[in-house]
Amino acid sequence: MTDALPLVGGGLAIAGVLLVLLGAIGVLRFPDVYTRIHAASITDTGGASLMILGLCLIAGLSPITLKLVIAWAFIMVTCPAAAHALANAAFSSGHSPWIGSFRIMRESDEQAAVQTGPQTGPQTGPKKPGPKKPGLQKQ
Amino acid sequence: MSGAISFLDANLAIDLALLAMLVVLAAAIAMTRKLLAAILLMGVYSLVSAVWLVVMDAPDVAFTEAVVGAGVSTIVLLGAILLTRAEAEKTGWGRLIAPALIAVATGALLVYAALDLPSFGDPTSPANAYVGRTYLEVASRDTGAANVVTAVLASYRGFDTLGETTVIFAAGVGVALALGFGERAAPASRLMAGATGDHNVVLRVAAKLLIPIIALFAFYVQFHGDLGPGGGFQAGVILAVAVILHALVFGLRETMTAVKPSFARGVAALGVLLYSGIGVVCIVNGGGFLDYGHLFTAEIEAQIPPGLLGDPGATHHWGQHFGIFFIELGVLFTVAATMVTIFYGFAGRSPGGEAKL
Amino acid sequence: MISFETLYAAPLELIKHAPVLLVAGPLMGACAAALAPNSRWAWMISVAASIFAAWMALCVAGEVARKGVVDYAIGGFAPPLGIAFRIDWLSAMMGLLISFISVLAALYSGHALRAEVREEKHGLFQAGFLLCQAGLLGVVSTGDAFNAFVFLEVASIGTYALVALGADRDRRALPAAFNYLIMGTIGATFFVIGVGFLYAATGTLNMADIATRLVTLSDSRAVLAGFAFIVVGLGLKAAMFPLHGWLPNAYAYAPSLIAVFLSATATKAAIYLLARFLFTVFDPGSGFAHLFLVWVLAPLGAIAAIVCSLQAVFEPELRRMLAFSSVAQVGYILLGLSIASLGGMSAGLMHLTAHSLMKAALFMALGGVAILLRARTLADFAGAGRDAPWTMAAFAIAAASLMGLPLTFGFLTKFRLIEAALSANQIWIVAVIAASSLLALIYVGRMLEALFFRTPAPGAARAAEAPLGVLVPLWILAGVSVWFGVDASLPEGLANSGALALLGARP
Amino acid sequence: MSFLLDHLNYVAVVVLMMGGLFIVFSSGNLIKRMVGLAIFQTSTGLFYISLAKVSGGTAPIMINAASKEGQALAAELDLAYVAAHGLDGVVYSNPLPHVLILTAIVVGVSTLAVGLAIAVRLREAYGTLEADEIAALDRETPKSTGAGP
Repeated sequence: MTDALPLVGGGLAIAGVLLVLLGAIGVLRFPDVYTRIHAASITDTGGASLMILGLCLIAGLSPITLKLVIAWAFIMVTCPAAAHALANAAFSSGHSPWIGSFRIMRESDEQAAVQTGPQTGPQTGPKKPGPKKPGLQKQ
Repeated sequence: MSGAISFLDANLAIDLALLAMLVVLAAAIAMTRKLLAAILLMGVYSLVSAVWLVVMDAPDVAFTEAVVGAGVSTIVLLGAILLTRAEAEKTGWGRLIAPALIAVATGALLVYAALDLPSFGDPTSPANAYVGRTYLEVASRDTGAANVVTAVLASYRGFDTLGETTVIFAAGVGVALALGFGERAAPASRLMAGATGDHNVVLRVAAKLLIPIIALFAFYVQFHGDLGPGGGFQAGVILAVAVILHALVFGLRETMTAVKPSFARGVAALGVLLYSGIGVVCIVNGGGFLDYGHLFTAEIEAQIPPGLLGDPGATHHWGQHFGIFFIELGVLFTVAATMVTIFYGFAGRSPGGEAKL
Repeated sequence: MISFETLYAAPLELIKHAPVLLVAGPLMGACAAALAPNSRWAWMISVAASIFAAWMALCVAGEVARKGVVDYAIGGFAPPLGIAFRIDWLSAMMGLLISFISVLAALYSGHALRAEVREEKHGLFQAGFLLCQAGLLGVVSTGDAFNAFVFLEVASIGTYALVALGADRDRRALPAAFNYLIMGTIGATFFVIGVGFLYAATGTLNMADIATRLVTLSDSRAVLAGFAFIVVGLGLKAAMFPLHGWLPNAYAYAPSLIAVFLSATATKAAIYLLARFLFTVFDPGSGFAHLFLVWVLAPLGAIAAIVCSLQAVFEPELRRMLAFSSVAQVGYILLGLSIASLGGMSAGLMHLTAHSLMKAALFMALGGVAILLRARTLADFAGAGRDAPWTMAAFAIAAASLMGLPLTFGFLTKFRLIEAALSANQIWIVAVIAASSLLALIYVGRMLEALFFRTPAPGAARAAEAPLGVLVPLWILAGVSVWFGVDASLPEGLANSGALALLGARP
Repeated sequence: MSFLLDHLNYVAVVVLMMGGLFIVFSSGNLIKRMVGLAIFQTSTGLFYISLAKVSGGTAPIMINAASKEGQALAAELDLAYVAAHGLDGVVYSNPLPHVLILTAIVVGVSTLAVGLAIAVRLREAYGTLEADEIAALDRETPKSTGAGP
């Protein structure tokens, strides 16, 4: 039984790695920002969870497991939040999904134009395509 | 011994695979004209080299590379390209010849010399057999720190670390001189302040959850430094990241009322003063500069309860313990405060404002 | 030998720790200056810290006079485990030179900052200046190769930003500072690579220890590469001829205090380190180091002395002229070192001192003429000699030293260089020095002609006499240039001992 | 073959250094130059760390076999290896280059910050970050601005 645990753990870790690899392929192959964020974030969270679970099994009951659990909790907070921030940034900079833009988006576009219009400095370049680091843009 | 050999081979395979990834990343950075892509790739480059450093048994360096290269450097680089043109100009092929020649000439000399070095991983090479080996033999005994890297960093080569702390301080001084303290920070934009705040409620909640944990982790790294990887520098950067995260989510103005720029500047200077002050205290008590053995006079040392750090039976080097503790604290102060100062400088530079000429 | 024991008085404890306090003093002063409540306090801290460092430098020189070599193990760990300072006559001489110039620059800074830098930045500016000073003093004192890199960077990182501050007057300071940063960092990184190869070959970082272990390794390719990278890296920092591209603009557009300080000390510290590696760590008598001295360093020095003097002749901007002349003078110093005899090296070191003194005076005089802050070209400075006679008289004295007129220090050092070249049977060096001096005559002549004999364009801004805070340090510099020109026993003794230390320190 | 394999690590690190140096000199964009400089410095660090690796070694953190932490660390190590050599026989990699590179990384990030600060000022003063355009703007400036008030 104790011999089997590391093997199971290793299997889980490898499964996690494969999941992350799938996510990476998804980021390359998917058509627009939102689907790419989707592919990246889901597989990242899931893959990391699987890997950490596997490592816990390998480590057994020890301080290392405790650290791994803390790291997992951290990932569970940061990964979704980062994905949300990315999607939010893409949304507020007017990226429309591949399947066509929503009505709510067009409305908020008009609102945003009214609100942020005067603030945009003369040096504001053309909007960059692709995901942006959230927040930094807004200071 | 055969077990050790196969262990090595697996390591070598991972090592070379990671290096190959680094080469690909460097080539990608050289070829891309998109600045954002170049910067993010550089973050990835740092992260992959951090993984490589772990494989090379250098967890302390890996830790630093991860927090600095993938963390602070990326943030600072992103801050510098805010609202500039996102693409670099194309360089003509003719212009690449001279740089390529310089790089190839340098590389040729390096390869020519590197092939003369002892084999990779050779324990009897001069580099590994002389001073490095001595540290492994004496460091724990001399300083009581289990992490030899910390012992060498803070004690044997403590003067280098004082110089390193000073360099960081100098960078803070330089950035503040060039960019100011963020006094020109734009008022928090409505998006951040909450006029359309429902967009950011997730971020705010996550940040509120994370910031205390990050700060706590910084102190863990700080005080765990002589037992495991970590120390004042890594802890300082992590602490600064907590402040930077606050600024990113809640707006720079908000953060500046919590951590005032003048406060950050003062703490940065105090950190270096604390570090060099420890050196002077050692002189006053009859030792040499940074000679922690003389940090306490004999009377004070006699008053330290033997069980202060638990384990009353063991012999302790109180001077070394507290010397390392205090100078790491100085490093923490300077690094954290300087990183915050640098961030304020970059973030507070409103991209519309022209320099006064 | 000059007796330095009579020049200082300090408690015995202080003397024992003087080598490290020499560096720690300005360093702690920098922190205090960054915390200073206002500009006046920052200035006083800066002056106090510089004077303290100069005092410590005197103490160290006294100790060296008594013992020959002062070793100071930091942290109580003997090398090669710990970092140790190793101060011989050469280090002591450089320490005295740097700290003496620093005191004068700090005195001058009170006026210079008021005129050139916004009030709220004065504290940080002084902090940057003191950090640079601490770094340079660390470079010349340390006996550890990697520690030398750390202090090179302490000295450099602050100065990049300080040079950029010249942008308040002329935005060209910014590309100059950026270029300086890139080249300086590449130089430092090359130095680190070189030290890495030496470490790989010997397993130690202590310079003296490396030297002992290199004796048996003279044909190692790793050592050869280490040598090449260290020379190129330090060559970049020292503005050795083909690697000097960053220097003219950095000096020309920096705030005048920084131009004064850098031109007098920064490249000199790099030259010191280069000499330290060439002569103490590597064996100059045999193998590639000897080939390098004869076939690379000497020709490059000669080319620098000629080509950069020519560039100075055709340069319209006054401060860039002085900067080009700096590169040419570095060429002289390297020529002196390349002769590798006692006389040649002593002459090179004396010229290093002379050049520090006169360049500091020249940049200080230009910066001191406050109203001309925006003036750049010779034409802008027309007639300044008549409007500000005291300031420009000091300028003329320093310029005469640059030209090498008799009764100035510059004359004496060139004379010693020629003497050394003759005794080493290298006539071509004499020819180079003669040709370069002729060029110096032309460009200095152009400067003086514009300053004293040309009338300013009607309606142009007129120069005003510099305030006392500038005149005092300026005249000290000019006075020293003349004093050493008449009675050179002090610098000559120092330079001779320094050269002896370089030549005699081989294990 | 074995000789090449023994030195492949160094060669790869050298290639990285060349890459960094090439980016610094070849790009006209100042930000990219700083990125290249950072890569060059990082790669120099990698070279040092390569020197420090000892075959079969572990991180230079002393393992006290008796302590709780020592036992936890022992669990991380190759079990067969600990059984054969005991914890005291553990081979450690060389700590000295690690210390040096910690310092060098810090110096690197300091340089990066100061360089980028200058770049930001450059962009404000010239409106561009391309070296060619900056040089062109400088050439346009009249040689003499005069000393007028």
